[in-house]
Amino acid sequence: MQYQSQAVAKLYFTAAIGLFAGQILFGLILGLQYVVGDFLFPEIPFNVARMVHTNLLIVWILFGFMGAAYYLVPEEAERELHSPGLAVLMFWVFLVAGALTILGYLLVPYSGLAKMTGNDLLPTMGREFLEQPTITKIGIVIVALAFLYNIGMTILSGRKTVVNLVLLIGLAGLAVLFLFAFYNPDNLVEDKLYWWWVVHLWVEGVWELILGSILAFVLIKTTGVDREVIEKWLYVIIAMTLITGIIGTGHHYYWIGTPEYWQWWGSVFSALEPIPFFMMTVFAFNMVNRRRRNHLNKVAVLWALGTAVMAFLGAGVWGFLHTLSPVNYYTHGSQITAAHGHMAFYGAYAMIVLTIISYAMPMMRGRKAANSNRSQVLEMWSFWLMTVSMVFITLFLTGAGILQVYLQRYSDTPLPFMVVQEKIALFYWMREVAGVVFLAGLVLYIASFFVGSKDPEAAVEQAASPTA
Amino acid sequence: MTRGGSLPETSRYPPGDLAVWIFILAELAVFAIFFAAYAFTRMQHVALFDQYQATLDRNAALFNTLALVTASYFVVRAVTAIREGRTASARNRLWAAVGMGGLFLLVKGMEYAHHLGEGIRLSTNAFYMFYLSLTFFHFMHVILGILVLMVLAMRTAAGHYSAQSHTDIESGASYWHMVDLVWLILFPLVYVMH
Amino acid sequence: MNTDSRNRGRSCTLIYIVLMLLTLVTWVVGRLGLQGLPVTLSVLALALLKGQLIGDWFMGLRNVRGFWRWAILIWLAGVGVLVGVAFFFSSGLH
Amino acid sequence: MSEAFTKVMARNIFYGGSLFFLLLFLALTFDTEGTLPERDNRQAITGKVAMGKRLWENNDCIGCHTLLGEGAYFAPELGNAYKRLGGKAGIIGFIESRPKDGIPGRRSMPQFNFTDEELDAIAEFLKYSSEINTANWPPNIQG
Repeated sequence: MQYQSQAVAKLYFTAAIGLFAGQILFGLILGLQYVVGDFLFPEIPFNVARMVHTNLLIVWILFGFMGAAYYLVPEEAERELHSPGLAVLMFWVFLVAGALTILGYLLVPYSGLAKMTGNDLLPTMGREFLEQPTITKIGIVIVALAFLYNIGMTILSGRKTVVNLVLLIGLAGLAVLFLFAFYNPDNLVEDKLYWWWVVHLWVEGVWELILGSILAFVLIKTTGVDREVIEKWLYVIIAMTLITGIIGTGHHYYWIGTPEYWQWWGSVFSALEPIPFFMMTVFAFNMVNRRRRNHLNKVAVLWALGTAVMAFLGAGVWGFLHTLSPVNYYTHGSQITAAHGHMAFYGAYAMIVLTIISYAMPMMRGRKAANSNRSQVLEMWSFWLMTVSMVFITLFLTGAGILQVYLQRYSDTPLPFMVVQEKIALFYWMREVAGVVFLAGLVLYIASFFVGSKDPEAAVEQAASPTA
Repeated sequence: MTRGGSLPETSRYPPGDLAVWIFILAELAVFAIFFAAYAFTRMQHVALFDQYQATLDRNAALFNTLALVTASYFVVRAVTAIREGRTASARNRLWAAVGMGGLFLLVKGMEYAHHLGEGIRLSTNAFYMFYLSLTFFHFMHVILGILVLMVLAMRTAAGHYSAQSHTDIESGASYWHMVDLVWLILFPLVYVMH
Repeated sequence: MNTDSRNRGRSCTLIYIVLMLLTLVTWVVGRLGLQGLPVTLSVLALALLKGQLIGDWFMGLRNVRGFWRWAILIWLAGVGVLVGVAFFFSSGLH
Repeated sequence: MSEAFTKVMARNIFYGGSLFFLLLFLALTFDTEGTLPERDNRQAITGKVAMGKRLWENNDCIGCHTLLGEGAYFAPELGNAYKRLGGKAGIIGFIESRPKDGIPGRRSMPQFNFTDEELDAIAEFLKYSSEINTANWPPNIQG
């Protein structure tokens, strides 16, 4: 750690991991509710548990992004953070607001929460992923502005690297697009049209810029490859991302009342959306193969490569599977969508946050570069457990989705939704088992922060390093 | 014609910056998919496509094709000029290309005005959806290409390029030729073939 | 050096004239209202040929080796096959 | 390969390309807005429908159901519920009759204790939704 103010990232990362654990617990509850329908009913109905699951995901990823920014921006800009105090303050504001919101979901019926927070003044609640009370949304905007100010001032008055600029563009885009969360017309079609400006243009647009810049930073640090090379790859990748991803929004405009030409525009451009992810995979492996040094933090490199591969599989391949409009006609809003959502979010965004945590946390906890061997080995186990179980979750959901699509949508004698759900329950059970394995991986992951923390730092094997 | 040593050696990479070429490939991929989509959708609506294709102004399209090819020719000549270090000539030819591109926009714009005046939109029917999508997507490429050529012309005039250093011009030229190339397929496909 | 680039310039002028003439041919076909699969496929072939002239001479791929030498040609072939097949199979469907 | 392209050009393509496609997206959105009145059934949006949409939102219905295919995949699609359940009466009857403590072992919709006016508003909202032109989606009545 070269600058003291980078240490604020530790708060953010710790909170991110804690919320991640919460997200997984609620994921398991949801998975069980899929097969044991009355589980926790009526105390925690499915919609409440799902809100908690998805909102925790978004919040912990945002914590991760902010932590990543606070860690890497000073190092790239070669100066201390503009205001570490503001960063700490905003951390607590965000955490408390987030916690209150989650508690609100769990303790008050949703309609009561809507009434309590005055949703009728400016109705924004009750739309998927944007369930937060309007007041929370305003809080998010304030935190985002303060964060952007802090990061922006640091970047603009320091060394301007491509990593920093791309990160800043991504974060600014994130904040600006979130403003569409406040637009909620009575017209359902327009509501949906602009809802996607938040959701799609986040995850298939500006978030990929953030992902790219964090990945580039970690690769610069761990491989020692010339910054110039990595930066130009970064530009090419994010150019392809926006070139394909912006019009790619059209793949959400097939069946929601929007004109039918979107079936063409959306299919053509979203069919190309895997390209930037593929380039990212090639890029990550290429850079690691050309590495100039063997970084002691092996597990961070593993996370970085894992991110590239899983993002390509989850977002690229599983996205492509159902993005063409003739296919999507049958798969839209089925378990196929759920399968894609799980692997894409884990592969692209959960993993990039875990990558930067894995890289940065040892140094913030007093190591020179990396954790002890024992800790790293444990973290690698957690990597494989979580990643492989996520692959299985995705495969099981895909299986469920294919059957669902056939029985409910494609066959000559389509069956009702609930009948089909019972027929595919086996897949949901297997998904739940894979989810438990994922939780085990997460437990190991958290344990890796405590195991071997007294052991000496990992050293270069076989190389001519003096033994301590 | 002797193949003297002065002929340019073959090189591994096309003229200009490779990043532009990667971009060109991506763009060509999009156009290829759109062309194929047009052709295969037409299979299902042959009569409809033929009927509405007849409403297009083929003379305007001819004029536009000639304008774009001529612009491309000026661009080629501009690259030749800058390779020989003839800056003023390169600049003039780039402006000439911009002018031809401008003519294209003007004529195409008049065609659009005509269609819009008749109340034709993307959602009117399958043929107009493809006609407007394809040509407008290309139209925007022409605008971008013109902007690129204008910047290049101004920078040439300001003395940024020389016989030794002119990769930007080659990059911009390659992009412009791509725009031309796409139109050379688009013109017969949408205006003539039935 | 100078004579050479002048040669190149002359070649490109020739290519330019050919492109203009081929464009006129396409237009005349449309003008005369010629129909039928052979006509349609010939028009397509002319377009592909023009594309190849652009790639080779204007874009300068003639002097490139390896993948990029063939990039445009491959693209044209792909477009030609897809469009050609579609028009081939729709020729009887009036 | 990486030696043959420059960072400046990659950057220019990023900025230029992004701006280009953003403008194209805005142009398409503009056309979409112009076309929506023919498709989105806006003439049917009464005060009642708006009230129904608010109720739909304030009870987080999207947390279990899909509406035009978007939402959660725990409970049936509701974009065509008006047709599937046989009109407003079917919708109202279904919502009203949910047992307070659920159905043992099975998924169940909560009992929301809506007033008659609220039930009518929700049904009106779902009727309006079912008349949006969705390009023939869903493929059949089962949603």
